[in-house]
Amino acid sequence: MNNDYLQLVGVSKRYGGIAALSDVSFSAARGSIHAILGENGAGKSTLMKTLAGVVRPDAGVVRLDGRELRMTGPAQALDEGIVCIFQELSLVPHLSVAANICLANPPRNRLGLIDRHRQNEMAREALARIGCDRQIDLRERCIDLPLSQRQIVEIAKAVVRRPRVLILDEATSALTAEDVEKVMRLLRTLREEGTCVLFISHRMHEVDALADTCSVFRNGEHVSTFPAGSKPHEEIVRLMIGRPIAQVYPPKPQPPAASVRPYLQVSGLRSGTQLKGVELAVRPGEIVGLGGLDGQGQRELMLALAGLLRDVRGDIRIGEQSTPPNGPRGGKREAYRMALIPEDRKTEGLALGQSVHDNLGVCALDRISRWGVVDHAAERALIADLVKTLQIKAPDTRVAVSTLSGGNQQKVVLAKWLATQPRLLLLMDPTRGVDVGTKQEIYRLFRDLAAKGLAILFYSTDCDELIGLCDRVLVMYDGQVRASLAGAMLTEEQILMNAMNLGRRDAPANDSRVHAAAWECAA
Amino acid sequence: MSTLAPSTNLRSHFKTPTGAVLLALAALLLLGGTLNSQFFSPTYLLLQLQSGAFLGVIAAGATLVILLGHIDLSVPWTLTVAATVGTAVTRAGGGAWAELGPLAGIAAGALIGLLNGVGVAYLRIPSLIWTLAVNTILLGAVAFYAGNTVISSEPSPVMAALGAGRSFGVLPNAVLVWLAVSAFVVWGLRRTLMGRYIYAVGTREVAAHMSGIDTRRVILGAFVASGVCSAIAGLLLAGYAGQSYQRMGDPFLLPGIAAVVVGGTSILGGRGRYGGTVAGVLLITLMSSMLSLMHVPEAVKQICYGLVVVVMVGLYSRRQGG
Amino acid sequence: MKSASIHLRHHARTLLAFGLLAVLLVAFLAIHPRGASASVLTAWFNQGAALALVAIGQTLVVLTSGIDISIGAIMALCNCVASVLVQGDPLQVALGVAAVLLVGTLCGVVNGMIVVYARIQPIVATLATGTIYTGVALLVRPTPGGEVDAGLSDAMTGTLGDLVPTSLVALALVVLLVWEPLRRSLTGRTLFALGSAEQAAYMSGLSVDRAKVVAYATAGLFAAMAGLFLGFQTASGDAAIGLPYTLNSVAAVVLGGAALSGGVASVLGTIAGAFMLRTIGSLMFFTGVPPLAQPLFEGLVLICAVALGATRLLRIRNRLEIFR
Amino acid sequence: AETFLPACYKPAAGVSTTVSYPARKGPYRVALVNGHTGIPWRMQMIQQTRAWAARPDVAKDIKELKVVSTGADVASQIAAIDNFIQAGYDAIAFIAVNPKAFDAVIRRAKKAGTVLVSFDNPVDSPDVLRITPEWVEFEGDIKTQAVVDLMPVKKGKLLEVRGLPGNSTDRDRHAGVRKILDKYKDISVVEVTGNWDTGTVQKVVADAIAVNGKFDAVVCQHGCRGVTSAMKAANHPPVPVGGDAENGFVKALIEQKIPGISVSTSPGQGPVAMRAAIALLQGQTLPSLVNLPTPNVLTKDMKPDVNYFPNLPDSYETVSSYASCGISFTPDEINKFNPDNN
Ligand SMILES: Nc1ncnc2c1ncn2[C@@H]1O[C@H](COP(=O)(O)OP(=O)(O)OP(=O)(O)O)[C@@H](O)[C@H]1O
Ligand SMILES: Nc1ncnc2c1ncn2[C@@H]1O[C@H](COP(=O)(O)OP(=O)(O)OP(=O)(O)O)[C@@H](O)[C@H]1O
Ligand SMILES: O[C@@H]1[C@@H](O)[C@H](O)OC[C@H]1O
Ligand SMILES: [Mg+2]
Ligand SMILES: [Mg+2]
Repeated sequence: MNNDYLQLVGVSKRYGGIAALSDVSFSAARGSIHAILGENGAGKSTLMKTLAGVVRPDAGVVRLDGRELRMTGPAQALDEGIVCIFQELSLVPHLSVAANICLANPPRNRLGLIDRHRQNEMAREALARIGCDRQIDLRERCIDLPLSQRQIVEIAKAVVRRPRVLILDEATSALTAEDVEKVMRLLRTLREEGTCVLFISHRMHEVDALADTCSVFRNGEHVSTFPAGSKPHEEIVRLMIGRPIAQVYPPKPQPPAASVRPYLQVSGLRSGTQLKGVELAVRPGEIVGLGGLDGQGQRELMLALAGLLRDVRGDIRIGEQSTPPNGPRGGKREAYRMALIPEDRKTEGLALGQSVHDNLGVCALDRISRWGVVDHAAERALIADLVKTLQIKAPDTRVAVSTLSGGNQQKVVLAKWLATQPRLLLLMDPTRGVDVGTKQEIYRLFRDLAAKGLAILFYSTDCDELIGLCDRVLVMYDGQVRASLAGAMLTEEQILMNAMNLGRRDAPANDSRVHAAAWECAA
Repeated sequence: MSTLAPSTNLRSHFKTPTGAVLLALAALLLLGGTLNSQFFSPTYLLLQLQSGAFLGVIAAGATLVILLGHIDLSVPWTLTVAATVGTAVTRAGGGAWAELGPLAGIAAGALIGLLNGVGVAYLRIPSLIWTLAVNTILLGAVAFYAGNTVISSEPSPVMAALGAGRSFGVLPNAVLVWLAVSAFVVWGLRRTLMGRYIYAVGTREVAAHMSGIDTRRVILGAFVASGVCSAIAGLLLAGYAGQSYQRMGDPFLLPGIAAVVVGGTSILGGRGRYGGTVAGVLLITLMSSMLSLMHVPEAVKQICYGLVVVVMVGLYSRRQGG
Repeated sequence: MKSASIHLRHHARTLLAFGLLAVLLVAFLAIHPRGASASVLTAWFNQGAALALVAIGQTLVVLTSGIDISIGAIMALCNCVASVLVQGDPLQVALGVAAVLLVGTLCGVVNGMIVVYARIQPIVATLATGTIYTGVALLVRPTPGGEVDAGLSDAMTGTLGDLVPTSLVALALVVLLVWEPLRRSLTGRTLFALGSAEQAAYMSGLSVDRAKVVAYATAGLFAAMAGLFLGFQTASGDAAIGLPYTLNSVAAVVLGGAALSGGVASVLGTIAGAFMLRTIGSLMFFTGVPPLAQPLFEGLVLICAVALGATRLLRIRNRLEIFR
Repeated sequence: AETFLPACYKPAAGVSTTVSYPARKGPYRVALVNGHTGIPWRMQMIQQTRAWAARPDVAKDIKELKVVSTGADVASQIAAIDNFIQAGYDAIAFIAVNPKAFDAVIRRAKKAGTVLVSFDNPVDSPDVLRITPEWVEFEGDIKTQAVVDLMPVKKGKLLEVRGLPGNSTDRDRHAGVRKILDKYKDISVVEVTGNWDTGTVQKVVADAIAVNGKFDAVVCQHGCRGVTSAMKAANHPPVPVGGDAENGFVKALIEQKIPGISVSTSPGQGPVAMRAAIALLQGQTLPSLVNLPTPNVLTKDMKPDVNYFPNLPDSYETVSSYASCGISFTPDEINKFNPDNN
């Protein structure tokens, strides 16, 4: 086995004052799965983008199979067989699935025109390799697919290029549990075939399940490389964030008494085909998790509570109000005091082109204004306070928020809403793509907020954090809350059983599904 | 080191769009002045300010709309409608009520802005096409109305005083109006919620909506402001020309947009400063005046005009692209 | 069954455009004293052909999420060049036609280069180049005039076998020979891809920059054809015809169902849109709309057609989709 | 040959060809195809044509009068004419948006036997009746010459305010100005472009005054109210000004005591053209190119409610008649279709 199949020597990249990569040397072998670890902003994506020809390094060389590569853009990297699945999806929304899979190298006929028929065959084959050819229609446009299927298409698009080096930059973050399993099988097959797989994930259990080798990055530097499983998690975390983490999850206090009037109470909530009579209640001081397999109505529920869906029936009581607010703006009103942290921070959470300052202020600006005139001094004070409380790492609040690392961007989204002093927080997967260290800070923050009397409804795709953080977890299945688990009942098994709507004593109907979901929870 | 500081400071200043336009403006003046010393005369320069004022007021409204990433192509006939309504009501009111005229004109502008805003913000029709359609309707409405009714085209005393008069015998009142509008826009963009929201919505509307901003109202507001600006310009122009007349707005559409983008505001929205717009207005006004006085053929004038826009905007975008 | 429904969904806007056009055309023919005849249809077709060509060009650019404000000016310039060069013996005429098409394409290439390499927003870049092209057109032809080969003109604006308007056949041929191959090539796919998601197209290894230049160049080519056709119709050149064509081309593209945000556009829809606009104007020929109210009537019909785009809002369930 | 109403329809200098068609029985279906919209002159022309056609002695010959404005697009105008030809109209009068563009449609009209009358901005084709002011004479022999005659001494600086660049009318009118001024070597000329638009004219004239100081005379094509306004604003002494016949300009000549001349194309051209069309249908003969008389009046001869109208809007065209053509209107008649006429 060639250990130096892919080799980077002395690679550096600066963005203004920030060294995203400094003098990084690193190599990976053929036929192996190599995990890249590091906290947010460690430079992982920058490294991968360098390999993919998207970022041009200030210094250093990249070698593949001993040959030095000169790359002027992604096209060259792809020609070399380096295929990257980026953190931001790179599908074309208005093209068909087939066209997306064969996007840049479609089969062509004698006239040089795209051969639709062969293109469809190729695409079908690629999906078949993942095992998803039956659930995705090749003619459907990607914009009409759910997020999880889009990610499958993205992976198929990489597979079809027969990569020599395959890079996955948090490419599994939006997959359903069963699809994650399929993708892992695929990656193992590719490894057998000699592909060099580089794999970035903030989920340690995925790393444990897949990686042969791990490399840790910190502050743009390559810290260490070691065989997977050779170091305990605590050690890896210490390498990543430079300090040990004693405990990821804060301790859970006594839950509020049942007599406390819920701040959010929902009954018989229905909407379209996705919500079929949801019942739930969240009390002040309580963190309630929302779990289940992907696509069981969790997202719709959150959107319905925020007043973003149109045809909603049933009772929703928030504070003293008996109807949901009319969108996020209504939610800010005194009568509701609620905040929705959206799932997609790059498009919905942040105005990426604006500064950190402008993003942080935007939600609470009306609170520090009189007659529509903003109090600048109050605004500055507020923002300084937010940066401090949430420990947002930015060189300056005037820089564009797009230049912050993912975790810090997520903190900005949280901070801008906390500035409105909400009493109900609706969180949609707020830790996706956030590193352990930051996660820990964020969990603490949620706990502190709850202690101050906030009611928190927390939707997550990560079973582990539901158990670790929440007082109670509601499991959804087919548009309904099927179970409310707390205390001793709050275990992976229980979540799983309910997520698949299996009675406690029933035998699992489908082995592989249980297996897949079980794996997702096994941290 | 300390002696270097001011010059680097100065240089960095000229790297901003506003600075670059001012530089171009100075160069233009110098060039023109060497060809004909009269270009330096205060009378001439004040006249440029005077005619720049009409374009300036229009460009102020256009800046707000462009900062949102939208565009208002109804400017020409909004301006004409406002002037027509203004003069017609002046006559109908008569005497003491004559000044209802300009008020009615501004109300008409606001109403048209409202129509634009409703189409763009609430019906979600692309502004380029909606405001174009509105412009066509306004043309039709004015032609129909003016062709069927004997109406006065005489401006009210206030319109005449603001459009054509001068304060202290020198400073054109139109320039004062432009200054007032500018002050209001600068203050609005910097200090008010509306201004801050305009930048947020212009950067990314969904994100703004998810942050609890009523983005539709912001868009509506900007279009109303743009309509009012066009109306003010129309009323001033009617005062200046001593009459309202059809097609009086046509010469302002493209220069209005050009002034904003030459001033460094991104046509995609979210980025730009009002100071740049003011500089852009001055540059464009002065350039077209000088070219026509030097009797450059229309063809060459057009070519110069296009080149200036390409070069100026190209300069900024290269810099931003890094 | 499902395949048919997917097709229907993907082509819904184009179908809607043709539906509207059909309604307008039927109304027009119904009030026309002569009703439907080859010569009425030829006049109708000739009236819309130039706009349809310009609008096809505009479609290509809109597809890339750009816009070409100079397209009318290119058309005017080409019209002027045609009035100088498209005359004489058949060879000279052929060379003249080639030169006109080349001029248009070159203007388009310049636009593309400025957009790609100077990184100026398309609307601004073409606003500027548009005034430049108008200036050049005025240099070529300071006042309207010149001539265009009469034989070719008559052939192109006439009827084939007393049955089909030549312009219809020509338009169909152009779409088939220029647009279809382009659409089915990798460059064509890149156009769709980059308009829909430029970053993704670039990251996937598509030559985004080249495709953009091709889009503007092809737009210039279509504008040239439009200028040429107008030359056939008027046997002369005129530098001042540009602006209304530019604005109407954008309107036609939108009426044809394209999204100005890019990635979604259909050339057939655009053609329907162009003829819709023309028919709106023609509708007044024989109706009782009082002459002074005609422009108002035209504006009202246009704004209603445009407002039809808002019906999409009624189908939206998730409020965030209105921002798409 | 004997031509129809020769006092009105005078052949242009050097034109001896005539136009005639076989007579056909009335009443006729006639159409008026206008180009540009949103210009008062054109609006008034349409109103006058309709007012004239409604007169009982005229109405008996007209079965139907259709009026269409197509805007600036030449393809639309050609299609409009084609449509009226198709629909079997007897005669079509039109103002061309471009003088060179109509050869093909003229041939089609000929084939179909439709009578075409081109007026105001006429086409360049000898095959149709063309009725137009003689622009060189209009701008030169009449307007410029009058201005020069009004100058106390025939020297100094004259400001020429031109029209829309690229328009053939602008070219012809400029030629008229040159023709006269070439005879006066001591008069230097400053040219500016006013686009026939009052606001633009005012701006460029103001700029020209600021840069050049005082002028000794001004010749302006159209939008000339801008000249008087700019002179007033700059406290320019009242020097001779030649301009158009819009009410606002004429009033300003009086109010500002400017010696000058108002020269008009009169929207009465609409009825004049329509009358010629009907004469042709009745089998009459007309010269192929008719130059209309050019109404004009010097400031010293102007009278209220004849040459200018204190109570009408500035955009009103003061000259609406062609006396020698038997066509005259009062403002009230022009606007009689209007309910809210005051
Ligand atoms: N385009 C850019 N402009 C400026 N700074 C940037 C840019 N891209 C990345 N950075 C900075 O470079 C550093 C490394 O970023 P990178 O995206 O590689 O981190 P990462 O390890 O992928 O983090 P995450 O886990 O959050 O995805 C960060 O500090 C980031 O702020
Ligand atoms: N059979 C197919 N398989 C995959 N994608 C398709 C298929 N047909 C159409 N598409 C996709 O659907 C979208 C619309 O294609 P469209 O129907 O316009 O193509 P077309 O050439 O008209 O098809 P056809 O050959 O069926 O007439 C495009 O994104 C195209 O890639
Ligand atoms: O003849 C001209 C007419 O065509 C135009 O519309 O208005 C002014 C007149 O001089
Ligand atoms: Mg990353
Ligand atoms: Mg098809």
